[in-house]
Amino acid sequence: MTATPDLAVRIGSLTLRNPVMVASGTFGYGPEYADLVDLASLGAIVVKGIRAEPTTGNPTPRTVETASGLINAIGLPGPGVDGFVRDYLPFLRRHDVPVIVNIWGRTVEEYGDVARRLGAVDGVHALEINVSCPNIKEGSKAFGTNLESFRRVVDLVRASTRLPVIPKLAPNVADIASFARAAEECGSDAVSLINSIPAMAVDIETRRPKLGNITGGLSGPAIHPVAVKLVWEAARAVKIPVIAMGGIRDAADAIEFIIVGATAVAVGTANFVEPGTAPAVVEGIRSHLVRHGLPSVAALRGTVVA
Amino acid sequence: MTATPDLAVRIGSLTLRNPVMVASGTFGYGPEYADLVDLASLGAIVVKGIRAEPTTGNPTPRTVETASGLINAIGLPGPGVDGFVRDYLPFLRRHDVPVIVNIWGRTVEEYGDVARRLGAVDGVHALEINVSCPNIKEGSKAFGTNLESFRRVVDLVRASTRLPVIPKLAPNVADIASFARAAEECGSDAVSLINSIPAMAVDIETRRPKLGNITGGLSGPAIHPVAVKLVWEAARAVKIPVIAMGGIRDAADAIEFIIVGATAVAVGTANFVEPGTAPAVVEGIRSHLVRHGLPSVAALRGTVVA
Amino acid sequence: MKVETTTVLAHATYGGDYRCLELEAPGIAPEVRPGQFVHIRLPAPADAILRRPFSVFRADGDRLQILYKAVGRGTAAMRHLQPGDGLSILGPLGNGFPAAAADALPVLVAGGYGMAALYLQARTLPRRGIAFFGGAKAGDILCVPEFEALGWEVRATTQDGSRGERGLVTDALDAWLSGGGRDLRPEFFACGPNGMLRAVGGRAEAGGWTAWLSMDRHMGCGVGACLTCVQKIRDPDAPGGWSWVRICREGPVMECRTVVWEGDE
Amino acid sequence: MKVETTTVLAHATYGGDYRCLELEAPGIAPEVRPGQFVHIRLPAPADAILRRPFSVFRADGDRLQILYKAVGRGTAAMRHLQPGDGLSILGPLGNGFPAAAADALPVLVAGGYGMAALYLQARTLPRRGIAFFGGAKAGDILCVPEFEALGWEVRATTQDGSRGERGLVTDALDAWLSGGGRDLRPEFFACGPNGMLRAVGGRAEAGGWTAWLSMDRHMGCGVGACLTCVQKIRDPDAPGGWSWVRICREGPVMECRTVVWEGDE
Ligand SMILES: Cc1cc2nc3c(=O)[nH]c(=O)nc-3n(C[C@H](O)[C@H](O)[C@H](O)COP(=O)(O)OP(=O)(O)OC[C@H]3O[C@@H](n4cnc5c(N)ncnc54)[C@H](O)[C@@H]3O)c2cc1C
Ligand SMILES: Cc1cc2nc3c(=O)[nH]c(=O)nc-3n(C[C@H](O)[C@H](O)[C@H](O)COP(=O)(O)OP(=O)(O)OC[C@H]3O[C@@H](n4cnc5c(N)ncnc54)[C@H](O)[C@@H]3O)c2cc1C
Ligand SMILES: Cc1cc2nc3c(=O)[nH]c(=O)nc-3n(C[C@H](O)[C@H](O)[C@H](O)COP(=O)(O)O)c2cc1C
Ligand SMILES: Cc1cc2nc3c(=O)[nH]c(=O)nc-3n(C[C@H](O)[C@H](O)[C@H](O)COP(=O)(O)O)c2cc1C
Ligand code: FES
Ligand code: FES
Repeated sequence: MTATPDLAVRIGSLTLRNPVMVASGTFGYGPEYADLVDLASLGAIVVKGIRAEPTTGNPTPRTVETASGLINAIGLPGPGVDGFVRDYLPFLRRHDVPVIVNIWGRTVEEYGDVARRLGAVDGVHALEINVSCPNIKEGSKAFGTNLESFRRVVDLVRASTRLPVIPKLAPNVADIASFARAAEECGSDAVSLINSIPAMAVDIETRRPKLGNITGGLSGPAIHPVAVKLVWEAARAVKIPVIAMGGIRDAADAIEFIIVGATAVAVGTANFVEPGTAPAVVEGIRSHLVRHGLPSVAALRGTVVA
Repeated sequence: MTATPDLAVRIGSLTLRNPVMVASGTFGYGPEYADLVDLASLGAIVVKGIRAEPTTGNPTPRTVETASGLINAIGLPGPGVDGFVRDYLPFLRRHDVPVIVNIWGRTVEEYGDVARRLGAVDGVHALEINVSCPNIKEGSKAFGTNLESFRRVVDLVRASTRLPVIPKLAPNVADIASFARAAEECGSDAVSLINSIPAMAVDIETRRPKLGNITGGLSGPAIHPVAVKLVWEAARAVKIPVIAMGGIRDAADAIEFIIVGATAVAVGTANFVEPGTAPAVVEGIRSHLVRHGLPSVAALRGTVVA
Repeated sequence: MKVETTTVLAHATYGGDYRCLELEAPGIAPEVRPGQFVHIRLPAPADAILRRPFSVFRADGDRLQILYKAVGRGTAAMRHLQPGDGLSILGPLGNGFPAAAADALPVLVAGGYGMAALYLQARTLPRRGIAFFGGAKAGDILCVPEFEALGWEVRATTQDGSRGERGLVTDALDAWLSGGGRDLRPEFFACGPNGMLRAVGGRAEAGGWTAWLSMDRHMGCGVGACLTCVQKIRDPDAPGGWSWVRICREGPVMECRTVVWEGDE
Repeated sequence: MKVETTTVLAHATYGGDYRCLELEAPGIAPEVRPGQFVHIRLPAPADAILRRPFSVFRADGDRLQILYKAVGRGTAAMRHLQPGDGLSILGPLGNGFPAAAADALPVLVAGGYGMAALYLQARTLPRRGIAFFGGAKAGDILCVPEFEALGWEVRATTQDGSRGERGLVTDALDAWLSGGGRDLRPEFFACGPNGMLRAVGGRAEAGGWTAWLSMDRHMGCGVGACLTCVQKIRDPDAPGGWSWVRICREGPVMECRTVVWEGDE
């Protein structure tokens, strides 16, 4: 029995004090939830997707609720690299929390450019490569489901920065293991998954799609079992850490991910429901470890009996 | 305004009196629900997957409930072609309902064999080719996600029978349109989608998977928005009819599928919740058509404003 | 077998952690045979989509009762049902208990909701025998007055000794068997946890008696369509010597000799 | 801004299709400014995962009230809340209404729950002006006694004429404006359907007056993180001349001149 189990985990050169992050796009850039959540209680904050230039994103409506889920088609609006560095990074630097920037581009080259520029500023601790957002119409979509373009993006980002890089995998592929392995071979420090699952909803009276972008990505409890399966497969395929997300509501959901092999987890849609989810998950993991007499979260990792 | 809209739809040479079927594996072979549902009220009954030989299926537990969903890993137990013809077909022949047999095999050749044998008996009206069951460990899994083996199966089945053939597409692919087109090119009469989505759940106390088969397939309301997206894409890619399923609970869910392009729909998991779902969906479609002054279900098909 | 929207007539704590739910079910109640069950559509939570199976405790005229304990989210939500609420049930389901052998002494063995599940059978059996009820604590022993009113002798066992003998229900059973019971040609009717059923079945097989076990398996459809609830039974004709039965349809009551028990049951 | 588990103090029908929900919210109620809202975690149905936004009708000491109408599954389920139940709310959210211009006559224009959303502002404004309330039928006209008690003159309009003038609220407003109102330098505070807000904004822009519109957008997080609730506003510095604001954070109250209305609003 260990009264204070070791919750720290490593992602490449980065050490997180606990394995619970908040997922990109569900926690803004930091200030939005700062009144409600002590940022220093998080393993890391993953900010909303950033590309080279400011971007407006998709038309409204941008989200729609479904059975135990949420479809979003926000479309990655954002301030661009310079805007992020100017408007948000000073705030984040004042908080004791690792900052992982979710990056994307409309071309392979843009990914490299964003990685290079963000690697050069103080206060960014890792880059999550978003090749899997279902809500952008340009090239990015294919990057996540085509192994060749996936490699090109990851290779270039890897070459453009010394920060830990974390490709975020698309769930809508037949063989997630091959993408996880490709990420590892390209020198990634970890992979994260899953992004939301392509989805759609239509108003049957008006016959219009319920999202301005027509299609979007499904997140929330509905997708959790799909995420567990994919995380299990990815974790068995690679040695680098796997960061798991998809429908986490409570510590049990996070522990399930760790048991199938995740090193860290991220809370997404649940932030909208209960802003205090991530710190509660940290506490829940801690007490689970104590109850099971485990010395560390690492001792729980990949212990699934399968 | 038409008081009695035309609900009939055609799948190849087969005419269904209405577009609402019951999905394979969720309605047994007919007798199970016969006390509760007038089989003649169904557009068609799709029976549980049949292969050449009797099969025992997966160990228990075989299903687990998740947020707005159900994961199943039944594993396609069944009586085999001869057992089906002997034990169930006589019952089905006595009812006025088109019978679609869901077929599978462990090898490409077995698919052809099953198709040939079922094509030769009286009372089978179409074959749905199950290349996408996430719960079988043999070759079948790859048939649904690999375009080449998919074509081989569909080609052989097409060559082995004159019955309408309906490949059932796997949802966990990056590009559903390419599978729908391949099905069309191979001479299929329709495609059906989606099969359940690969998924998994683990008991965090015992660290054992909650399914005997470790992984299974997610169905139910949780997956409906994913199915709508895939049906929309498939229907835009091909001219042959698309039979849509995934999370239908009520007529609105079915109408949503028709609006994005489905010719017919199938009720799956909802049968377990409300055995009367399929007839209720038929009535709901009828009254929707009346309310919108549409002469036929065909007039609603593919009318999404997108 | 039908789907019926019933009306809650009464709903009250019953004893221990159990509640009794009484439903007006004119379509289903009159059809219920002992050992059958109904499949209830939960009023909440909405994200729990499957029905839940419950044995019928009593069925009188148009009314039926179930006794249940809140063990998870679905049964927790059931506690909020109030008289007047509508509740969709599917039933009656399953094979139920068979008639008793003419020359045997009926012996009931029950744990948990098994006491409720055996009540109709206890009422129907032509002879009154002895009923062994087991539980962890006094609160788990249910329905004793009801069974005694029917003329049954009830012997309770609890693991903590707070009611009846301390021990397992099979300890009491064993004591009775060796104290002369085995000469009375017992025929067992049992419902309770798998471990208890297996133990009762083992006693019966060893003694050459019959034991009817009402088994509890997780269920999907409840009508035989989904193949969730399957149980291995001996089948000399099948490859491997076993085949599946559907506990919702061919069960829940199985004769102990047919059951193939798996490692951890 | 906090998340607080409040306690339901009272819950009763209010008038028309509306109900009034009174909560003990010592953390949030004292912080509420006029025009702000709270984001409520639904007790049911469990498959509806998002919170739902509601304007604060009244906030007095530790208590706050909201007036709501059941329009969908979430609000339908809210009707089952009972005194003593716990309810998680997040708030207070949004910018709220600004202080009134010193030299203008405050004019309130409301439809639907807008009457509730304007009450705190009506109580706070230093001058009493005139309030135009519109609805489809008499039951949609809420809070008139409350506003009158504060010293406001209320003019009701209903589309079916069952209360006040028959017509749209803007008909009554137009009549008032042309009947001398425009000389009183009106400053508008409005909350209601988008069409109404746009019409009020149009009148204000044409007359050179100010109109504060409390806008209703579907919301995800309620705190500015998810970018669901965005609204186009004029922004000469931005490419295209517009940029987004988050109605949950920079709104819900927008000055009419900043709003870029889209085709079908
Ligand atoms: C034939 C039969 C008769 C039964 N009769 C009674 C009865 O009379 N009184 C009573 O209190 N209980 C009875 N049960 C058990 C009852 O069905 C479960 O307690 C109930 O399903 C638990 O639901 P939950 O949502 O609270 O639990 P959860 O654990 O949240 O349920 C999750 C899933 O597991 C299933 N499940 C969980 N526990 C059981 C269980 N013990 N048996 C079957 N499925 C389970 C649920 O149905 C659901 O699908 C019976 C079970 C069977 C198979
Ligand atoms: C700032 C603000 C203040 C509000 N104040 C009040 C109030 O004081 N009283 C009141 O009765 N209503 C108010 N509303 C509207 C209220 O939020 C909706 O009626 C409610 O969300 C409907 O939920 P539902 O589950 O019943 O509807 P459903 O249609 O089932 O909800 C589905 C989804 O659509 C959203 N939605 C549906 N209608 C609206 C709407 N009109 N506005 C925003 N989201 C909507 C829901 O939040 C949910 O995400 C306010 C809305 C906003 C944005
Ligand atoms: C509103 C919203 C916005 C999101 N934006 C991003 C984003 O900018 N970049 C990204 O990689 N993922 C984004 N995601 C995906 C989440 O980071 C996460 O992968 C997904 O939602 C699954 O986790 P969940 O089910 O816990 O929400 C977004 C999700 C939501 C709901
Ligand atoms: C218990 C169960 C068994 C199934 N068995 C089969 C099967 O034998 N063959 C098949 O093609 N699909 C099978 N399916 C998939 C369904 O036919 C359907 O494609 C899927 O469940 C999605 O529809 P739903 O969400 O309405 O259930 C099964 C689904 C369930 C839940
Ligand atoms: S529960 Fe579906 S077959 Fe028994
Ligand atoms: S509701 Fe999330 S940003 Fe406004």
